[in-house]
Amino acid sequence: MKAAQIEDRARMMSRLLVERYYRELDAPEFSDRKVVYLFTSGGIGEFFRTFNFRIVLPEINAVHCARAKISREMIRYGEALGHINEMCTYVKSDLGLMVGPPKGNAPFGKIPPPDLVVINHCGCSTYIKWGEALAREFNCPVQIIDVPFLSEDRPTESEHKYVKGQIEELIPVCEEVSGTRFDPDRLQDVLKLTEEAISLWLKLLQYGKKRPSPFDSYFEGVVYMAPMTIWRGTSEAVEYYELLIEQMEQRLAASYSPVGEERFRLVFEGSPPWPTFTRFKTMFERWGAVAVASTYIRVVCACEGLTWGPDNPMDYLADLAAQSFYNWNHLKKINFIENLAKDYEVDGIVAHSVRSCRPISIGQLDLRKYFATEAGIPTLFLDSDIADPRFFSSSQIRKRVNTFFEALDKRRKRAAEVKKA
Amino acid sequence: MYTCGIDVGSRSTKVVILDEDSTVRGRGWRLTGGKPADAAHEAYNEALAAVRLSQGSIDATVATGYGRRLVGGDVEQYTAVTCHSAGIYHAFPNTRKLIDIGAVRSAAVKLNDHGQVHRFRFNDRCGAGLGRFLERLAETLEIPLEELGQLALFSRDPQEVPGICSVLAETEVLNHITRGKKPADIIRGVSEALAERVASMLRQVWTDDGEISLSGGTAKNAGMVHALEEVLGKPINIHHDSEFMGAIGAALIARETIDKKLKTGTSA
Amino acid sequence: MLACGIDIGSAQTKCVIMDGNAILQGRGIVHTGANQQRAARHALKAALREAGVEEYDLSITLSTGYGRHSIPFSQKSETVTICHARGSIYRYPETRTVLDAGGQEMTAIRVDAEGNVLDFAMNDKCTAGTGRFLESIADLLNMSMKDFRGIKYHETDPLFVSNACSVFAEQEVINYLEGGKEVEDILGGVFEGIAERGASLLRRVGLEDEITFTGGVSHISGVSSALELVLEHKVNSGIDGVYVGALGAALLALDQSKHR
Amino acid sequence: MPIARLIESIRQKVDDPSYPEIAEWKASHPGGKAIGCFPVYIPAELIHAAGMLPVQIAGAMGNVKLDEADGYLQSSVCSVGRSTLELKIDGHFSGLDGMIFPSVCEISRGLSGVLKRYDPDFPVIYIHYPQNLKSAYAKDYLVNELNRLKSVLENLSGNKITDEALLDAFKLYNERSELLSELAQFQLDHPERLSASESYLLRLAGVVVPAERHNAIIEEALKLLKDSGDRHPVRLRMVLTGAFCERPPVEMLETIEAEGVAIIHDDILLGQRWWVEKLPLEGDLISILAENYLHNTVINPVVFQPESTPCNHTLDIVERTKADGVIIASAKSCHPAHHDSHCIVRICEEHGFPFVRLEFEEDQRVFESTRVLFEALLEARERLPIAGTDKGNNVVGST
Repeated sequence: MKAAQIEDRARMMSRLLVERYYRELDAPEFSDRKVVYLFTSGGIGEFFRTFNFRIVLPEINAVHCARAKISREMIRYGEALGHINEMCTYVKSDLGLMVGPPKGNAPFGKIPPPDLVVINHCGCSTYIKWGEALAREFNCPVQIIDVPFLSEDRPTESEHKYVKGQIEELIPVCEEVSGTRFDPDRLQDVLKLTEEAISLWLKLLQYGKKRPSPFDSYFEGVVYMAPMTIWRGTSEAVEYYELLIEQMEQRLAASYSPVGEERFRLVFEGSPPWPTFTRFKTMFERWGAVAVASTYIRVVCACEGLTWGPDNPMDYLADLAAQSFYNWNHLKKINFIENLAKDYEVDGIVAHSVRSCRPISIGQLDLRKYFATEAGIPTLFLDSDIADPRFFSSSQIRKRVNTFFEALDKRRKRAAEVKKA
Repeated sequence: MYTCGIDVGSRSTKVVILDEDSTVRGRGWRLTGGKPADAAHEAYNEALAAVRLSQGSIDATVATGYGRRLVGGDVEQYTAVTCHSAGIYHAFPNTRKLIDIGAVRSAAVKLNDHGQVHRFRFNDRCGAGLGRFLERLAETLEIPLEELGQLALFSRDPQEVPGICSVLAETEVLNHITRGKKPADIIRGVSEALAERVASMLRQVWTDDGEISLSGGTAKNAGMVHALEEVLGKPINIHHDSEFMGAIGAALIARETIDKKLKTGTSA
Repeated sequence: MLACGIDIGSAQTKCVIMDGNAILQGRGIVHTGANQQRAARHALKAALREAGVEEYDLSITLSTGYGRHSIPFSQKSETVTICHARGSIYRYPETRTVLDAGGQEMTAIRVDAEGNVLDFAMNDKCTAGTGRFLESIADLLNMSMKDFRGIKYHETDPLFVSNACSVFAEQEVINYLEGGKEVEDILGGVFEGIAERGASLLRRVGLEDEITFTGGVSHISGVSSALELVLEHKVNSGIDGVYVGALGAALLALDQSKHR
Repeated sequence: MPIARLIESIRQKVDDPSYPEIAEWKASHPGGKAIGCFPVYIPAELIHAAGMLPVQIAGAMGNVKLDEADGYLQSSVCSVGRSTLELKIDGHFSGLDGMIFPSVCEISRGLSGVLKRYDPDFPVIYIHYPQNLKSAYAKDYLVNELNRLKSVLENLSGNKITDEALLDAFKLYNERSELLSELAQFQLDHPERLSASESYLLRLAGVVVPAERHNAIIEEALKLLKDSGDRHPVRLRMVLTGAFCERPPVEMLETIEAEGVAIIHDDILLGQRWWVEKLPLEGDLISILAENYLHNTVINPVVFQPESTPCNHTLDIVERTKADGVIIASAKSCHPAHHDSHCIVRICEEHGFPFVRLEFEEDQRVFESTRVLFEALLEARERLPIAGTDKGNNVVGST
């Protein structure tokens, strides 16, 4: 197939997967299936898929509200419920959509209320309050998978046992709520698909090392990661990532770069400002700046450092539940980003801090200080918010982005002169 | 029977003197300018002169506003929330929801059927200084404060301004000026952002029945009123004397304390 | 050979003209107001008058700041931080760390010997509007920014003024006024608050000798002496701090014309 | 009034951000080490049994400007997070030989990471308490965590934590819990003789001194209170909730009390009153600590206890103390407290309780808006026809 056809098919498939997900949430033929609410960081969707649950991720509702430009209105409803200014804007958007006047009716789909809320507490304590609020509003049972914050680089034996034990304790609860018996073989097949999707996903991320990188691991990465949240453990996800790899090979052959001419290679740390995503993206595109590697796409699915596999399903699930990026400690994050900067030969790092999200922004200033002053990698610090456009001050951010790249450009020209002279 | 209300705001000090059927007889106005006690004294004398009365003939005085404790003399003190509510209720008896945008503090108030405060909410820390921000906006755009409001009504392409805090909004306004945006569009954007912030305060003390009224100096800003009506989806009562509403309310409460004393037999 | 640099700030627009070997010929400064092009033209006229030359004598003009692209008579433009870095070594060649406090933004910059930007950090969203904040405090106290220059920071007993948010700091000043506090002590507290914000920004980029304080706010000696106290470190500052951006723009214009 | 003099002496000591008592304790305990404990709950019994001084980190109470910490933590971080880092950087915490951070929220966790990089050879311990109290696997996990903490403390102090030492510590802290609940009962029964700000200062006295001294202080206070006279006007009796972690400025409570509003029950410094019942003294003490954490913890915003929602818990307190209303006071940017507050607001509305919602911050100097809030609340109540408890008459305010 010609390159253009593959580009269209990949874009069309990612849109279709999202539309089909929301259609099936409300489809009459699935109305007998029960609904479980989960969270993305350390979310083990596959486990609940084997009980034929319909899976809803409140964070994804908030993201799609922002992309559909209705997050301000949803936040207004959330604040009217009493959630005040200071709090996470994902929570306000989602509760505004579900409990506020829209009652789950969003332009991108009708979100069904939960029959069970499972709080996979992995790196974000707001999940607990969010899950409790949803369970209270919709009067349904709430369970928790408590994942200890990784004291070392990998879960210790005692941490692993605790997480694995809690997943096992969920089996009778899921059987009762879903009315489906637990089928270990089906779980193993689903996990094989997950493992395959993860290996393809890791392969996709490696393309960032190429010069020019055919793939923007932040502005495109956050779109490509969608199936890892809602379709993980299905053949659709595997197919999708196979297609994406084919797409990357085509782009490589045509030495295509998502920004036209690649001038600056960057590592992006932190989540994007969803409501002003395009405005934010063009600020970097103008400078031919590409995110050859990023960290946020590692939140929805732990893919590095997994020690177990599908042949020990419960251990593998415990690993997936514990090793999301939100749960990494500060030093592990810094080492990981430093390795990314080296392996992907970058010119700088961009740390985008968001007001609402504590697991992302706490420690980012120290991270910037380390890279800019000690590791000698130019690092730009920006701050706005994930879902509330009122916190995105485009003039402040545009001024900092321009200053960062003008300084980088000058330094590169000077280095070229020194080499010439 | 004359009663007097003194409203010492951080920006300006207003004094009114009411007669027994509560119509405004005399009025005084001064810029507070960092000396609240002097401003109150001068404005009080100005009101007295306007009514050609000596101090002795005022039966009761109530002071309100941030500088109320500095007024001195045997003057009772009440908060701005209570006074603005009493004033607005007197002017528009069907009011159940009151918005008061002051220079530093803004308040949203829900009144019960007797015009008394049932629920109120101040701006949170980030939403302070809305009144002062509009003044600075007028300075930046080199447009007199009174005309700011009308201009917003002619906007065809309002420019988005982050309404979370006035400092942030200011940097964005300067950015719009740089990109050659028309003042009308910028003011409209600012009005919508501030209206959105005030509306979210009001929604937390909301009641569906009754009318909405706007009190305080900003009520004269037609652009703000229009933006608020749009965001709230309901008409808003504006009193021609809204800047003096706090002082009028204070004088009405002074009257209330006299009536209460008469009823309970203890002479003033 | 005459190079001209124009810096359109949120509060003031500055213009500087210098000759081929960077000797200052003329300067102009005007209030920016709502029309930035008009302000740029008036500032240029004032500088031309002081230099005793006409506009056509200028070989190259570089503009920076607000509306830098839309200045009809300038051929080139750069961002403000790049210009401040370049201009900071003009009067103090040993500068390695710069704090630029203008009307809207406060920026800490680390520079090399040629005045190139090595690293920079801008103020947190909440602590924006430094110069603007001082103007509104002056407004509250019925004073002008020029009166602030008379305040000797070391003679004041500074009151506690929050350095987190300028809107909130304003409320504290109003309450001090209501409490009848001395204006000097209030201003001492305000200057200290700004100095602390500057100090925390400078620490983000790392303090390297010599530190130079530039931008309109650096004219207020109270703020620069407060900064020296908070940093426990000598700080270069002076009455021409406000011109550093325009100086940098002119120097960059010279650098670029030398390369051709 | 002797009780007033005692409280005044405590106020002077508490306001000093360099925690002078650490040096005093070290002078009388040569070679002794002091361990900083970030809020809310740290098993001080273990630290005491290792012969060390548990220091409850309580911020700099506004006496220190947070300009160093602003280089590391954004302004949307709560004050206790930023001031703890500030006190470490500018040397006020030089007396501390290590710090323990519990799994309260991402601020505590992030701060432990930043500190580890800032000063690699300063011992920083992060302990993750289980949130799944119902799981059969929680106890083994927590016993393992507590043993990990125990061995770290033993290496740090150079002393073995013997069972006898741990038992003594249990007894000492049981006694303290008893005294603190007696103090809380007095605050509830006689608000006119013991205001919340005074009771709060008496609890603050124990922030830096060993438990024995703290017990003695409270005992003396209780004795002095017996025959103390009325000192505080009481126009309204309210319950305060939401200030469980970062401690509010004392002046904020005093501003509220000056308006005649008595706070008869509060959750300030909740870490000192973590156990509902006293700890049993028989059996393996580490598993007693773990067992009690799972079943004997006070209801609070940072432990997942779904069977008791924050609203019902607040409703029980209001009914038990027969309070007139609720003050929801939470630290600025404290997400756990803010999440609970909207549910408490709803229960107050349903039951017609007046409630006041406000935020506090460590470097807050001006309490004018707090004062106006309560003035307006009381003015409105007095002008309402009959200030009863039916739905129509509750007056509510909030910043």
